[in-house]
Amino acid sequence: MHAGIIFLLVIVGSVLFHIFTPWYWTDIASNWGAMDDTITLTFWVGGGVFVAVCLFMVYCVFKFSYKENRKAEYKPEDKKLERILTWATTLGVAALLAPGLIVWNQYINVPKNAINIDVMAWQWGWQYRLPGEDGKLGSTKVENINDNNPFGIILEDPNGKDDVLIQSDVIHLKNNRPVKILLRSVDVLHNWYVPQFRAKMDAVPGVVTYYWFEPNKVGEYEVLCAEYCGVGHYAMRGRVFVKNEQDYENWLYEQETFSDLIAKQEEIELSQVKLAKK
Amino acid sequence: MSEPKIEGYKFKPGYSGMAADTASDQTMFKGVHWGKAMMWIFLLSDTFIFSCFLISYMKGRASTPVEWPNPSEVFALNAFGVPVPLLLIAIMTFVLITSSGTMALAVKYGYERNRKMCGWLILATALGGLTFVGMQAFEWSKLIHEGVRPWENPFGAPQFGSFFFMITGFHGTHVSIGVIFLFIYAYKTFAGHYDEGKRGWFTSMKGDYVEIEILGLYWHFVDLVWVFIFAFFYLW
Amino acid sequence: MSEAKKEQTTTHKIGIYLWIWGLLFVLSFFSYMVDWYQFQGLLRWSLILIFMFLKAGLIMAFFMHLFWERYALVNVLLWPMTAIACFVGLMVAEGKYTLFSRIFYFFVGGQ
Amino acid sequence: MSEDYNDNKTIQAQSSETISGEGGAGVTSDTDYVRPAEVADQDLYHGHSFITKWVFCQDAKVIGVQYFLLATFTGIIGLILSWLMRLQLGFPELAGFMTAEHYYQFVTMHGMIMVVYFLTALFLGGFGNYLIPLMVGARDMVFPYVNMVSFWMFFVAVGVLLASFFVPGGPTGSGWTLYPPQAILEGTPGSGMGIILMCVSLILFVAGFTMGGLNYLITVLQARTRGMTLMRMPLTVWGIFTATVLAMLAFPALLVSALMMSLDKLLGTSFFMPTILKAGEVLEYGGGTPILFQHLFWFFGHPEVYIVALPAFGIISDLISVHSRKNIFGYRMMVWAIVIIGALSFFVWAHHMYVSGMHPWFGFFFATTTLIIAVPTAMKVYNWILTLWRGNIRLNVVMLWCLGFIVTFVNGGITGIFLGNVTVDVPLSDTYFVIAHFHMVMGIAPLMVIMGAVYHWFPLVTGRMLSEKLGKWHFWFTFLGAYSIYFPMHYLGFIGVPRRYFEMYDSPYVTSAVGMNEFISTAAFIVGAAQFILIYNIVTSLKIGKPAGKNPWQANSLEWLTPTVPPEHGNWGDKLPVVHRWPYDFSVPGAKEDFITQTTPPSEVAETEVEKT
Repeated sequence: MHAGIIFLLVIVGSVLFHIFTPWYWTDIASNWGAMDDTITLTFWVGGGVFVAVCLFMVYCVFKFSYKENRKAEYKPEDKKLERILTWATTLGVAALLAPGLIVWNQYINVPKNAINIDVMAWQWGWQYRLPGEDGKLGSTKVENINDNNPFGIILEDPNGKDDVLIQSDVIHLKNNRPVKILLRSVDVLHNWYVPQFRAKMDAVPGVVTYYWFEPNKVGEYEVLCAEYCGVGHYAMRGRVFVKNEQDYENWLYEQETFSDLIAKQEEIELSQVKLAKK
Repeated sequence: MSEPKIEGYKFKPGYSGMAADTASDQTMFKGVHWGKAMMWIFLLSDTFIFSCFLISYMKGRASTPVEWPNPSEVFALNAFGVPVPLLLIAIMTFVLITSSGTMALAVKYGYERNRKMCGWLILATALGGLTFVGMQAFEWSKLIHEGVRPWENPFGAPQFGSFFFMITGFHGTHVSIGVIFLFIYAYKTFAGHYDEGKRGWFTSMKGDYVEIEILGLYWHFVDLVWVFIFAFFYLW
Repeated sequence: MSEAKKEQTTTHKIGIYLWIWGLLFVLSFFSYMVDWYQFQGLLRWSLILIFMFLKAGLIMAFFMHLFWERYALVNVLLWPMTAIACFVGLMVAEGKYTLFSRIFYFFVGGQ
Repeated sequence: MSEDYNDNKTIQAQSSETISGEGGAGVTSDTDYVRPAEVADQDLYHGHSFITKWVFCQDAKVIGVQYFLLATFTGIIGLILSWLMRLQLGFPELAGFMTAEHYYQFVTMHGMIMVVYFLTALFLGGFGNYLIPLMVGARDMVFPYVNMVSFWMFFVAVGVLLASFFVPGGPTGSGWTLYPPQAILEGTPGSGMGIILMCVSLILFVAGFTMGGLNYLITVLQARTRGMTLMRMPLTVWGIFTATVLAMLAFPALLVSALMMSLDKLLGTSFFMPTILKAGEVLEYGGGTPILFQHLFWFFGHPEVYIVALPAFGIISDLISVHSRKNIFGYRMMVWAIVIIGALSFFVWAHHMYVSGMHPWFGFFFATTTLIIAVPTAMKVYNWILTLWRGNIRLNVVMLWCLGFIVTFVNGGITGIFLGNVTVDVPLSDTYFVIAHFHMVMGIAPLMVIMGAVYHWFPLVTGRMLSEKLGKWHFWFTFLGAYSIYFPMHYLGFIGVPRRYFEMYDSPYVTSAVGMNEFISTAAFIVGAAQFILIYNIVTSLKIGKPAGKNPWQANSLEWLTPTVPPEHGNWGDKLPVVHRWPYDFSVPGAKEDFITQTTPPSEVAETEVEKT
């Protein structure tokens, strides 16, 4: 009998743990409240089933544990009960699935006004590229990447000239403006993940993947790599600042564009040539 | 093969027969020898291997922006000074189908307990298979000579060579294993192991002509895979 | 090892094998002709696939005796192919998507 | 012919499913009639020397035990690796000897060992070999020689796997999923010999397993005894059988992906390798797609989950039924659920890849198929607890493991609905939630089944009972410990702690988790150590355990009905058993005892009200 009591305590303990847990998700800072809602929904439905099934089991243990003179019921099948359970489960599952699919549809369709951000990942770090005034990012090629062209932008592409290059793992985002994260990796799989934004997607070398979100809370957040990428995986962090429009514009103004970079390098080369001549 | 007779069991045709067979005791595949059932299931598993190879090939080829070499030209052969597309491949296909035919007849004669005929046909099949492997070796050496490597080739996408060598190599391995067994079985047939029910060397199972059919299944499967490789690799 | 009862194995007339054999040669010849005449596009694809499946079907049905086997065996062997079909279908979509995203982002510029 | 052939009594209730008279014209009135054997009795090779009897043995039971022992041995290695990992996570200050390289190597080898070399080998190779021939009433597997080779291939595969610990660079540290490109690039531990040996070992395992799998399938399909229809097989056999089908069709994908990755590594092909910039240099790769590997891997990997789960489902059904003295509720539905889950498992693989950057539309397809699987799985759970309902539950150690299984499996199954549903998966994937989920559902839950099965069948294998008292200690330590490892771990996932992090540093939202990590690690040490109670129990019980005698649990299925306990080579003595009913006739009204064995002919229990036969 004590077995039943312990199992009961496990169930009650699980529920209490859930109620009083200090460990729960971080405050959401993006538009994906719908994801939290689907989780909550699944939690209530799933948790309800878990508790119900386990309590039923415990009840059976109390009620039907072995007695010499009792004979168990003999009932191989109960078509009606099985049918009811099947349909009820199907209904429940469908109710969980439908919101999931609806939110996924939003997740893969990016709003028109989203700012493209090229997130370039390598072992083990991040850097970012924003479109310039034309709102377009230049095409890139892994082979082009070198010290003078850290993003491998194709030089002939006119869209690339005004791209804003951020050669650091700190990125600033404008509050309440959707961003489309274009993920690009030059070596292995990575995943640009900020827990508070809820969204994530792998960066896959050889292709560009994307997802989008709309930050809606000013603040500083930590970027984590969420796809195992080798021995430095755990150290592959970055930071995101979500800022108000004015602060964001100020920050953006200070950043270097690709043509700035080229000009600077040409200057350096020129001075070197001069030095060599002397 | 066709309806066996089983004491106390009445065969039904079609899907009702399938239901009855499945619901019956002892065996699901009525009258099918254990070894034959095993070979079928093994071939099913092997089908999944080749399917995965071909699916990877399809995915790899479909997703490369680099131009894929035109197989019609790559595998062309000069006959009398004229480049004939896929000449060698066509001959290989014909050889393999021929050997498949001889194998089918060998199975037939095996069941008719015609030892000589069965043996010679198996031997013919083995020679067909050997010819095929030889021609494949020739084709490989020709391509290697032209600079095709698993990691690169002068014609276009590097995956061309990788998939070509891997898939035909895997198929060729199957053919080679088949040829070895064909020779062994030819010997065993001529020596009369299947007539006497002599026990096998390793497995100590009693010999029976059904083994010819089992080997036949394998051999036809190799031919079957080649049909798919021919269509997807050489014609696409 | 069990010995299946032997007396039941009937064999088929040699004519059927020769017929199928001939048919396979003809079909192989046809599929070779697809390349010889350099059909392109959808026509090429449909011809390749038709000849391929016909040949495969003939080999399985007659050389491998599947035509004469009981449905229990035939169904067990053919149903798993739906998983392959699903895999093929999805990988066609995936291949196209990969190619699209490569061309779109690395050549066109992703706009 | 059955010895009861001339007995002409009839039973009261008879469903249309009885095979008597199904094909035998003119004998329909005779209820005990079972048609004669279709195939001649199997002729077996009986070993005489020590080597042929115990080492290169062709007896499926010995092979089963060999599989069991070797799998357990690798499992213990996996356990030790998990201790080391937990030491790092909970008490990094004590794990100063461990570098990040080591940690990732331990993670990888722990995962691979537990999933493939421990659980798969144990369920299919161990329980499959031992139980299938006994439960379907065969003398042995149909190809004993091939079966023997299968085990020795597995042996070599394990050898190669363990050898990778001793090569330069150590074993691979690319995670058990072995995703390229990082699996074969510098920057991942063991990207040299380690990954090659891993691929070789997997290929060997697949080859060996195929040999064994063919045996299991053909034995179930073609070598059942007289009267044993598919719908009279114990669910254990159904589970192992369906899992083997999955293995035969899913392992090819693993074989192909392992082969292609070895070629990428050894020959420099670019199947999975796009253009890669490494340390400022462009590598000689180009044009491949890493996602292809993921598709191939999960086309294997998802069925693999069910390769572990389905035998567990089957075994637990039998254990619950026997020990609650009640027929399994809804047998037919249980069988169909197993088959449907097995079939569907080939259409859901990419739910492991929702955030992998595959075609975005796949999310709709795979979320739908995945959640469809939840329905038959839920039905199985209902049927287990409905079997307990109005049963006569013996609360012995075996039953405790069953109850533990139900709790952990339902818990893990529910979190599976989180992860299968595409949007819900996005925030949770690649976090500790995933780790908690799959450990609960395919780590702990199958482990509960294995333990239950060990306590249940130990008397059959050795002829002696295990100690109940030690068993109860073992159970409570394991169950409570494991539950308190993995239940709180879900909440780490909610916070957003990613998987495969050697160290969290001082990320603002995880500092609060330090205490939890310490707690989890402590629990893990205790649970691991508790397993040695079982080993002690087994070792001592071999000598001093209570003699079991025949059929100690009063079960119905054939394995308990052999002429000798433990069964000898050939299992059945002179005469194969003849089966007259399903294995779940417990507590049938009107019967003298509360069980009717499968071999009891209807005429002997004519006064009972049997519903299903």
